[in-house]
Amino acid sequence: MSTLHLVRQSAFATNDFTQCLSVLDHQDTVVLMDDGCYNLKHSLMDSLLKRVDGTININIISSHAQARAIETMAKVSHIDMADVVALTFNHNKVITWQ
Amino acid sequence: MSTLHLVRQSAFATNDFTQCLSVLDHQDTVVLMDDGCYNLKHSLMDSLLKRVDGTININIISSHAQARAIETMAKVSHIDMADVVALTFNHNKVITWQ
Amino acid sequence: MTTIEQQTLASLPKGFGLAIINSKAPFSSNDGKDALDVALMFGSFEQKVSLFFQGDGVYQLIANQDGRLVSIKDYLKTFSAFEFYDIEDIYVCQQSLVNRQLNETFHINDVQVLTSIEFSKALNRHQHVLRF
Amino acid sequence: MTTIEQQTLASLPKGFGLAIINSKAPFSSNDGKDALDVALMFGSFEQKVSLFFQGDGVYQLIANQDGRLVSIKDYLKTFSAFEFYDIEDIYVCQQSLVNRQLNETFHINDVQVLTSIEFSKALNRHQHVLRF
Amino acid sequence: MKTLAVVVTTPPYSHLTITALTYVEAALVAGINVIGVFFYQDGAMHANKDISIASDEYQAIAHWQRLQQQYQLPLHICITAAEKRGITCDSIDSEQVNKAFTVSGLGELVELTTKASRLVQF
Amino acid sequence: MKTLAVVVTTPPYSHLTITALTYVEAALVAGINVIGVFFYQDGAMHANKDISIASDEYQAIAHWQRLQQQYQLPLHICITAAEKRGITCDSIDSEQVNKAFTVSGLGELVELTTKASRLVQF
Repeated sequence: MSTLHLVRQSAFATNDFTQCLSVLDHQDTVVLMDDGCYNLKHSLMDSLLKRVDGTININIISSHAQARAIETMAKVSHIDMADVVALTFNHNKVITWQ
Repeated sequence: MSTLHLVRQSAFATNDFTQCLSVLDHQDTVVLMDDGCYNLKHSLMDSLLKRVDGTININIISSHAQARAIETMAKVSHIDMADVVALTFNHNKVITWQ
Repeated sequence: MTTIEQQTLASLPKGFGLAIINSKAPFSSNDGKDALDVALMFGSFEQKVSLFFQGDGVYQLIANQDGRLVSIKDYLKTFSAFEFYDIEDIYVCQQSLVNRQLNETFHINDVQVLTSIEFSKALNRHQHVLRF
Repeated sequence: MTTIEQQTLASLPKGFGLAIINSKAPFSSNDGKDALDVALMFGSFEQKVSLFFQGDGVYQLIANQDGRLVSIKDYLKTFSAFEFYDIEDIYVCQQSLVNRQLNETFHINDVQVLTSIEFSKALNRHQHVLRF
Repeated sequence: MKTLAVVVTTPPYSHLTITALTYVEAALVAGINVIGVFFYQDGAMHANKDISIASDEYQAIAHWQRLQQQYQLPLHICITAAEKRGITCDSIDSEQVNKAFTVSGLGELVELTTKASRLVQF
Repeated sequence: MKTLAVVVTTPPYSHLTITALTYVEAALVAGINVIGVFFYQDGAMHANKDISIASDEYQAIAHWQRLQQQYQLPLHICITAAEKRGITCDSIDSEQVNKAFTVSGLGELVELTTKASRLVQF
């Protein structure tokens, strides 16, 4: 039972991302979108990247990151909305953290 | 130039209270109202109570705390809305953290 | 229960039903009430629905609250109708309680306090998730 | 400047004008735009208004953003009109920048980066405060 | 003279609005000169005559109307915020605007702020 | 068959709604059977015919109408959420409801959820 997590809020402003991380399972996938893109620079992201040992897939929506002038990061894949649709059906369910 | 700070959000959910504390001056007064009442149990409150050396006045609206089943705390005064009105004019200005 | 009914239940996919995550405190937003309305509607259609309380959402379960003190119609009282609607799975995140220095005294019965891993596993047993 | 004008300015109370604290990121809520509309209206009435950026509000100042990539009309471009409206005092909280790993490259000039104490003192110089 | 201006940004169905109302009423009872309440952002929804809140819930709009009548309290809504939220404000067909509210612009907020000794936001 | 139901809780003037629209359109383009979009909470404001957003801003409502027409995409608004927000929904005088939207109740959300292989909330 894999889950796709859509993260839409800044972890610098609210604790929704913390809640997301607390239920994150291996095989799950995270998509940073809207203000969730800011989380790339949050310390929670460092611990997430360390923790995952490669099983959790982390993505960011290119246009959302670029609009916010957020630099890319090697371990995070840049995707578009068509990819999010594909991910929706590659996983068993979707949770939106907003 | 003293300021009355109206704190309306839970520090467990958002970082507004942190922002409030970062501009808090001695002579200022804090009123916990609405979900701000939950902050009584937040670790930020401990450091605030330690830091103030008695100059910063901390209050909570009784009915707002009681509705939420929040226990009282000796160092925090219980007030009502008429007191908030009085505080409004005892200070030079008001900042609402919501 | 007849054999046919048992088969019907057994034939349902393993991950089924709706999980609703409550993440907001009860008295400042309408999210708790809006989530409750969804839950009761699923219940009245005899669809499986489970309630999860996490983050500030755990404040919705705490005993001895009274919205009337702040002129709010207390929708929390309706939680006692869960049994009537066959809403049986009510989970609360232990870590969220601990962070907020809350003890496990709730205003409804049969709330299951779960560790983060158990909470995550319980969520995973559902087909769909909504979060308010 | 004539002597009379100088006297008028001098006779204004020390703590005067409006401080607007911007606390939200630019592209997910309308708060930034709503705060901007208030600021420009104060400017057009020749009332003193200063802008403060704190928390996620500091993202409103960062260079090289482009709302059009997400179909948002970029209200940030209007920040360049501040000079025209005599909005001269633009303060940003240094700690908020540091927390977010942002450098001090802004899309407008004359932004003053302040420590928390300086930020607090600058706020204190105003009569009224609104926060968005 | 203690003068107060209040800004309300929450909609009538938000519980946060109850706090704003309680505060304004407490100020009026204390004899404070509340020179006006300015409804901005989602606060503008207060002026929508068609809003129907369940009768057993708090009736924020009715309470604002009561304060307006009892204390001649000026209630201003921001026209831009209102139109964005589906309240038609043009003078001919303003049937949708609750008569207790005055349709204003942000200029009114400037005036209130300038005149008030205190400005409080909710 | 890949079936998708979508819940939208943000109002038409929120930029977050643009993301929801982009997602739904991407799903339709990919040939997913989007069985319905359910507008709940502030999302219900989409059906208010009187909403007027500045012409140079994103016209979320027009885009939903376009998707509805182009793909016969069912758009449901929750009646309780709508009435709370000033949209008169009774059948006789429903002039205020944008015709692209169907006035529904939460029962519709139950049906969409039960039928859909995926439920996504925005």
